[in-house]
Amino acid sequence: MSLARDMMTIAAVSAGAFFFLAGTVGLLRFPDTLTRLHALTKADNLGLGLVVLGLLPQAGSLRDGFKLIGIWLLTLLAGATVSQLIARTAREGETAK
Amino acid sequence: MTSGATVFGLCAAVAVGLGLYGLITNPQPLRKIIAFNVLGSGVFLLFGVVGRRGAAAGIGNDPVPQALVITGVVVAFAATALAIALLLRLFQKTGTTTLCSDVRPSACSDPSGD
Amino acid sequence: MSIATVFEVVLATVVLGFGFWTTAVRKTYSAAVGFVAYGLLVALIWVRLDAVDVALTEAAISGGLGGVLLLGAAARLRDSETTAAEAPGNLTRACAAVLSVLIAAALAGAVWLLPEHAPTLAPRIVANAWATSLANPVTNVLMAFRAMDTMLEKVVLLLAIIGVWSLAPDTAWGGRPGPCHRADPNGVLAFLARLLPPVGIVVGIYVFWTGADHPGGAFQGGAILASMWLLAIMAGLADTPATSRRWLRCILIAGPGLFLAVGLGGLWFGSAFLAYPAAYAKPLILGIEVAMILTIAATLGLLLAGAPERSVK
Amino acid sequence: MSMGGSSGRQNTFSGLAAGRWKAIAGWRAACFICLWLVLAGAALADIPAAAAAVAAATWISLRLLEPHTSRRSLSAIIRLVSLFLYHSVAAGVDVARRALDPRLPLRPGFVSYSTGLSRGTRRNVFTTLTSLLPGTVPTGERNGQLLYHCLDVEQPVLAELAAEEAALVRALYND
Repeated sequence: MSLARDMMTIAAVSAGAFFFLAGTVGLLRFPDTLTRLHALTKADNLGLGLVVLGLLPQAGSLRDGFKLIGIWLLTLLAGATVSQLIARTAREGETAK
Repeated sequence: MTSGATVFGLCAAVAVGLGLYGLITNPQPLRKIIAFNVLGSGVFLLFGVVGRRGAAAGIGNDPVPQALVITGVVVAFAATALAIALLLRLFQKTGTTTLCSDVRPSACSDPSGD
Repeated sequence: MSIATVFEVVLATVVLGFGFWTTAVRKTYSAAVGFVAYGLLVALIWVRLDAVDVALTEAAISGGLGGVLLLGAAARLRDSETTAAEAPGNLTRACAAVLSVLIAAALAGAVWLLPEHAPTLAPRIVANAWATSLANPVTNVLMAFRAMDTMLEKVVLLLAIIGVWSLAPDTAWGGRPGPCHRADPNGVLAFLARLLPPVGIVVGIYVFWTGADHPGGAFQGGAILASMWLLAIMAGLADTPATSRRWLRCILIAGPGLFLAVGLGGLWFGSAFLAYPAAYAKPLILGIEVAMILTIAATLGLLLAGAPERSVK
Repeated sequence: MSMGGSSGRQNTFSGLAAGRWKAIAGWRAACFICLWLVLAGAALADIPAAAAAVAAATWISLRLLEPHTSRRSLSAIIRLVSLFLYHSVAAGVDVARRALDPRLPLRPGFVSYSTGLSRGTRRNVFTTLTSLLPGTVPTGERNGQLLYHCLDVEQPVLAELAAEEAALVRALYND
């Protein structure tokens, strides 16, 4: 039972790390602010979600599990709103040029 | 675990050096404030490293330096806020943030009117 | 080398990388951004040093609020960055570099030569924890064993806010601090500022309340509450109160005032200044902390808002 | 988390029956109690702090986000959540594929989308949800239309946005 849980943790956290890596590669390779924003928000949200999913089986109690999910939701909200703010500023800067 | 304390202790020592160098060589006052904060965080970390060596009685880090650092962080923030308020007022009053006394005394264009 | 040591070396290297970037980068705004990242990673070092209370303070106050302060100042001072002529000469730079390297080397040597076990006050704090019936040793030190430091630190916060306010131009004396934030009431920032503060209030009060037994406390909780207030202010949903308001001034002196009153009470009824009677230690400390969190939240928020810039009308 | 419309404070307050208003306040307070229980656990000694936290949070939430009336449907909310989860996975995979592809297959551009949602909270909920759709980032409004930046303008972005809006309306804003 504990082996299955550990396997799930390893798989999900590794997948999460992969998406973080892919997001960072996108951040470095994509050509401008707006496309880089795609890389960061999309890949990192999924990466963090997978890390949280992988840590859930290791949570000591139901409460700890909810705390982890809460962290993911708050990061999601922050990431989604901040990316819109940056996107608007970047677009206005582009049209001003 | 002690090795970790040593690693972070060396890190803190370098942070103090970096902060000191920035404090002396950066001409911008705001950069000096930032450098001073880097220096301060290095000093706080040194406290933490010494406290880590004082782990005893089931506590991982001596609570007295911890409490001192917490007060110190808040005081450092208050000092930074005061310094930045002074800087912004200087900018508002003279239109420049230079600390040199021999720079052109620009015609005091005070937007606030006093 | 164990995997933990590898992690620690990597963490220390990244922190120093950000420290270096913060010192060397040309634009002040980039330096402020670098300092925020630096502060948040230093909080991770504090976690590794088993000082979670300090980690929370470092992340919330130094990295978070301090970062906002520096970013705001850097944005407002952007136009003044043209005066590059006063950069120090090469000789000064070389001397500064030698001095910094020497001091860093001396500190590093001191760290290297530290004894394996330093003298510690931890056992005495554990032995005396019964006197306050609080389980968090750091809160015990802050609120009881070294309560004098904490009280004086509240006075420092008060002095800082008086100093900032006294920088107001004559026309704005007693007015509202900081510039007026006009954001679109239907915009995304306003949307975040409508959703997040209630959640932040629950989290802030939890962090404060749990500080009696677990890492947390009035400083960390107060910083969270202050940031929620600032979010509402920046989104244009609230405005900074005029500094001449009586209720505001009452909140600002509530923390140090109650602390001082309890301390003098200790002198009057008990044996010494700030000596809590054992039977009432916990309620007294909690009372002081409630006043303190209000004071801290208001003071941190107002320190960030800056000097009064708009007259009362 | 309940989200309300923000169409004119006075109208909303007077237009809402007192009982309905109390029900919304109670519903939000219940949410904050759950949050407290997740954070602190259930302990009798915590009641004063929990009561203060929940009361303050509910009061602030009612001040910042006015209550509104519209029917919600639980099954539609569950469908919206599963659609959202599916989209976040698809978006992450899509971006990872493009970032790691040596040819860097990008055709970035802007797309305007006209929405039927009123300005304010509803539209913000929609843009926040759609910022996690594959290949789109909302960049504000122009002439009353939402302006999206897309990684690949040849994908059926408008159809996906319309499907998302329909799911959102069914779940939360079915007046």
